[in-house]
Amino acid sequence: MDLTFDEHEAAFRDELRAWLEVNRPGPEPAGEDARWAWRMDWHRRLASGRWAGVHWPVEYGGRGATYTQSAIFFEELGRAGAPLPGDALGLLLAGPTLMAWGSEELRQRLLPTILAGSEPWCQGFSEPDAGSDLAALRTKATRDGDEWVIEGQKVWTSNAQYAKWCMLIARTGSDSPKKHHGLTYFVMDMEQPGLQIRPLRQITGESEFNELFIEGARVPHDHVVGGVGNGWKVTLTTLMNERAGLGFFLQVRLRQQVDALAAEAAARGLLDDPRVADRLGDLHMRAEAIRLTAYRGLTSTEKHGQPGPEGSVTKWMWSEASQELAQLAVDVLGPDALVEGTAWAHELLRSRGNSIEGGTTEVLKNIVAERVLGLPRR
Amino acid sequence: MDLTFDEHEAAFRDELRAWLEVNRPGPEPAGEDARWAWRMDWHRRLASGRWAGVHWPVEYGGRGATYTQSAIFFEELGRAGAPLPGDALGLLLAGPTLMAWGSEELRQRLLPTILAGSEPWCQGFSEPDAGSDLAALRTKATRDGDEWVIEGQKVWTSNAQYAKWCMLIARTGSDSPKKHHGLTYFVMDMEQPGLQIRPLRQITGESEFNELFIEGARVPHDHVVGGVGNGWKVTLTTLMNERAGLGFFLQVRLRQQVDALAAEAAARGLLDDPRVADRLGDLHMRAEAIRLTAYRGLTSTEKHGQPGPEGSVTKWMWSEASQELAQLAVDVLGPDALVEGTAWAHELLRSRGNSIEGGTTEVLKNIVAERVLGLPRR
Amino acid sequence: MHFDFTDDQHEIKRTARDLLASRSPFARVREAAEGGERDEALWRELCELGWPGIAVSERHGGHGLGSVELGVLLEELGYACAVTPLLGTVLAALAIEHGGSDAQRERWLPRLSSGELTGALGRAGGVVADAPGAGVIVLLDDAGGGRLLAGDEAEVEATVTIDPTRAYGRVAGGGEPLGGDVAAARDRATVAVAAELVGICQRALELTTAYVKERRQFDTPIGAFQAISHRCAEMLKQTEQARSATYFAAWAADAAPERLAEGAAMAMAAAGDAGRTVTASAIQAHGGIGFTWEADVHWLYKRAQLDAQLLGGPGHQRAQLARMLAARVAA
Amino acid sequence: MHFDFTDDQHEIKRTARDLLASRSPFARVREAAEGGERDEALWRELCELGWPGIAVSERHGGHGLGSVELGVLLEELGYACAVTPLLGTVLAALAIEHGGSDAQRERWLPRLSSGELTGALGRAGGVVADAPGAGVIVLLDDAGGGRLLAGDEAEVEATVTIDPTRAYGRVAGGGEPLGGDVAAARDRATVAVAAELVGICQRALELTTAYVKERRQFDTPIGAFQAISHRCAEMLKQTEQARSATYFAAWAADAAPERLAEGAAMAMAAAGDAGRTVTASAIQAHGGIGFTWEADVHWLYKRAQLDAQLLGGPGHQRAQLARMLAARVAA
Repeated sequence: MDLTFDEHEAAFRDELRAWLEVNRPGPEPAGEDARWAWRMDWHRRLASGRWAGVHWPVEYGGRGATYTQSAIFFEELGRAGAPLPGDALGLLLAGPTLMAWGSEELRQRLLPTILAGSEPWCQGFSEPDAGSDLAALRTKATRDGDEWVIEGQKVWTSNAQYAKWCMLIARTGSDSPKKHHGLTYFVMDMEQPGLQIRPLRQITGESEFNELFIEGARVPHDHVVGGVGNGWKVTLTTLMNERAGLGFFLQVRLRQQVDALAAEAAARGLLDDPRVADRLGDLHMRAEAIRLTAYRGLTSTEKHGQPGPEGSVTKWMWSEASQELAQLAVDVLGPDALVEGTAWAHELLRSRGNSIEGGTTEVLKNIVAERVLGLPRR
Repeated sequence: MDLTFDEHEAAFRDELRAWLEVNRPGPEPAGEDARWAWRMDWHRRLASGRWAGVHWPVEYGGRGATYTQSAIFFEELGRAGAPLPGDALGLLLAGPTLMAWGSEELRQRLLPTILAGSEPWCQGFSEPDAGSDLAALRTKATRDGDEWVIEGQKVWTSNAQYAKWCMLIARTGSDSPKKHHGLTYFVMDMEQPGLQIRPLRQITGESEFNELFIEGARVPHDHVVGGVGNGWKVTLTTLMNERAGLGFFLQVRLRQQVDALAAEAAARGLLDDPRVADRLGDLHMRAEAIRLTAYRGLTSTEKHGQPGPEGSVTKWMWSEASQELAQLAVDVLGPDALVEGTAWAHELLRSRGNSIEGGTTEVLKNIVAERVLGLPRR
Repeated sequence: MHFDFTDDQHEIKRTARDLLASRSPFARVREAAEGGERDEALWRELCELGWPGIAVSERHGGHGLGSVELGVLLEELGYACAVTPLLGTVLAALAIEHGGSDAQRERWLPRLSSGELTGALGRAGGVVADAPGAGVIVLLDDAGGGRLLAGDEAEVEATVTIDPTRAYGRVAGGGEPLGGDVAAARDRATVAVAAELVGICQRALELTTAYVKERRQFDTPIGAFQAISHRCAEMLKQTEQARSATYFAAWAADAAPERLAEGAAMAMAAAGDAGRTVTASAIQAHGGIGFTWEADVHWLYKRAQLDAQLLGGPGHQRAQLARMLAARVAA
Repeated sequence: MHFDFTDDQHEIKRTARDLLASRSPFARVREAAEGGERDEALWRELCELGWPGIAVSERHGGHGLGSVELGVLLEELGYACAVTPLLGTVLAALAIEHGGSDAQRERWLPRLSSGELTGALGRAGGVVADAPGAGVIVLLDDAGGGRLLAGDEAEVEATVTIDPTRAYGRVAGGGEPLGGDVAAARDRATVAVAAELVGICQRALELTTAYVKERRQFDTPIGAFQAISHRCAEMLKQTEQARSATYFAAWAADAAPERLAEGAAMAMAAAGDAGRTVTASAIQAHGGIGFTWEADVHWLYKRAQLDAQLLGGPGHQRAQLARMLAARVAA
């Protein structure tokens, strides 16, 4: 057991920190389009320093970073208060999926643009009637010569309005909605007629997500990834990559928020209230435990190719802690923390989504019960 | 809305209080047999004052008390620190069931003895493989001339070693264990060969309950209650009576325990600790809310014949509060509250059963979901 | 002992429910909230029906009913999440009726009961519900004092909170002391807010129950999964606990004032927490949909967050309760 | 970064698990606990294997391994709920090794490592684990001091607690001050107790998981109901949280002493709560059976309740953590 970074990890971290010292994303602008431009600028800045796709193999322009280095990358980004690269979906999901399943041609064509941040991605998995249940997907792809014609609807499609490409999963075979087979994974060009994007407004008032209506969109056959009918397996690759590094970024944010609330409470003399101290002490411990648990998962992944039991609980732990922290802020700061435009008011609302997106807590508990504990399914 | 007792209720309460002033059960003795004798003495003392079976109709020797008066009876008993009458099972369960379903002969023969506390009862419903699922009962009754022969096993049978009679439910028809029909309700004499009683030791070290092994026990046909094959309906009558008044007794105990802990905390200067105050303030509110909710249920029962949504949550609320209170006592008093023989140490262990006996919290939640909220069953 | 509404009270409840269902469905709430304006037509109608004066004495132009009847209306207000200045107006009227001087009552109550003026009440230095535009504002301070400001002598800075279904503001200005029993004013106001929270809980529970019966996943209505159905049961339990405590407190305000202080603290301790957790639970049970602006549960969540903080949060109330408990066991 | 045991540590864990599984199954725990005696045969065997001295330096007759290895053994001790004086003995040795003077080390450590003497450690005035019969007892006081009492100068009053799998006692007598870093002694002892709690949680989780796969209700294994399966998932989450914090603290004790104080507080804050709730949850998931003496989960619940209180409960630890957090944000 060694919870210090080894020399390669420390060197990686120090180089990144030094780079982040002189390369700052600048303040986050207001307005959605401006924020997107700012994040894509940041993506390109990272790329210019070879800090986009650090976990990508060297042959594809990455640094071949280990899992731990990749975690360090996200931790440091968070620590520096920098945002994720604009096309994180491309770097974290589309890229690795293409490397695993894409044709040589697709990889040659697309991977460099992902790294460069020139052709951003969105993800077309969820559908209105298939929240956690991919087997219930209904979007349909029909072969038409060298092309596929797509009809259907996707939802929770973040960045759809900015994306050049979409990781799309659609039904190409068996009509039975119970079947996992019969699904195919496509790379769909977003710049075409037959697509309508409608922003989905959240309870925060922002629109991070969209609905995507697909009416006769076309995808060339050579944009199928992993073979027709093999979409379920390909999708699993994407989903397995989903939480890999991101957790470290979110965990650092939580850590910073705990510190921020402690500072605000201290400034108001409220840390002397044992009730406040009790709840903050608890959240302090939980924030640290999430980081430690995430690192245990990393070690396990490095040793066994997959995380142990601990790997499935960090996101759940994080979403709970983030929600309790926001409520504690309201209890500590009173209605001041409910004023629109303040960080805590935003967090109070935004954190309600934390236990829903990326797998609801209910689904995560099912996964723990069935896959980790081996309990029977009904 | 009138949350004061009306003149009949107040008069009832005052008469009872006056009686309890001069009639005390005396201190609870150590040892199981002595405690049973003490509680049966108390039963007979109550009977001598016409305070056993207050909710029974006057024709059967009761006072024909209203629901509210009956609640007052249990509240006052709890408030006086008196135990329940020894044969509470007879008074609360067997008696009302016989009144509703028993033959004239059985009623004539048995009801007076219940009231007098001369022939106590036990309840033979649960079986090892049929915890919350009465449909899975396996104990079998086979007709043999004018008698039934019983084979099977019951569990959680409190007072079996002292009881003269057992409310027994057994399978007389269809072999399918999924069927609610095919069950019959018997009054079984416990003084016969073919019965073996084994005490079931609890985590407290006490044995409030028993296992009952039945091998060829005999029940005359005229001890069938409600007709052969009608046991399911008869049992529901018994179960509906189960929590009626008892809740008020338990609720008063909780109230007294909250006060006791507050006094102990105050004596140690710990009520000034805002964390302790916060948790005690919470439990104070919850203890009151349980009482209020129970009274809302009573009013509803008096008006509509059954309690509203609130009726199904008081036992659940009580078991949670009782467990949290015991844990708070340990947190407040430290290891002192973990010393064997102290009231809090006993409560810490005993209260774990509160969310299991009389319907596990899981089953109560199912009932709320399905019967109150009308949610679908899987 | 009769722990239920009288027939008259049930009738008031039914009428209020029906009226708000037809006048203020969520579509209307949304429209008003998004427009940043209150629902003037609805407010006029409520005034004509005499809602603002329901608990004001008849000699001051009200109906002379009690806190129970007022609670019934506020519960329905919360249930509908209606966008009116009713809450602030009745809170101010309650405070003046029970905590004001004779002169203050005569000056303000008739116009508050008729709705000619709207009112507001809140903590000094805090965010005050319905302060913008109020004709009279009552500010309570933590030391147990209270003062009354005419609208034109109050400086109100409108404050946009996460709850756009109500106008909030911070209030500065001197005013005059409340001439009567300020503690009674505060306690009654607390019970009134708790009543709104009970209605919010009830609506969140009903919306959720209806949704999970319809919404299917894995070929099953999600309400059949215990992860969801037990969540709903928990929501019901918390709602009923808050309801019991709040109804008791409203009854105490009318019939047993010596128990009002404890009742008010219990009501807000229960309803403040229930309001926040039941509505958060509603969002979770709705899944992704619950996180969208289009679903209506967020209005309830947002208002519950504000309500729970307006007059001292659940933590404050529990501390009060512990103090009362300590006094009791010391006696 | 390598957040897992080394191969050697895994091997120690496996060996300890196997040994205790064969020597101290629950039937043996029950026998010893019901007889009110410790398992002498097992204790002799553990002494021969050198368990008491695993973290004692070699110059004092120990194995010279660290807190991580000690934690591994204690985790298995908790997992088995074995009835030996190992905990008290290693806590005393830890305290003397890290908080004692040279003279104290030389006098006591060799006989503690060999098991010739047993030890005990606890809070002054409190209930001290393994105090009856101990040859040396360390008492820590709330002011940050500590003292050491030879068994024959300590007056030990045996105390029967709800946990019959261990001997407890109250200790009076003077003794001499611990000559070294008492805070380090307390922190290491805290981490050691947390390690036992992690093992208790793990066993409770495994017993429960196995039970709910077998036990059927309504024709289905009850582990298929989300009410049960999600409870088990929650148990796992709490166990893993406690494990992460505890392993970190043990590592810090060996390799990063400047982080030990925070680590120890985190470990007990997490493990103290987890130990109590996970074992309570195990009882609940077992239903009626879980409430009986025959089921084994109660041993775990009872020991967890004591462990969580021995050296300052979770609430105390959270208060410490808040103090550290305040210092950090002030810096």
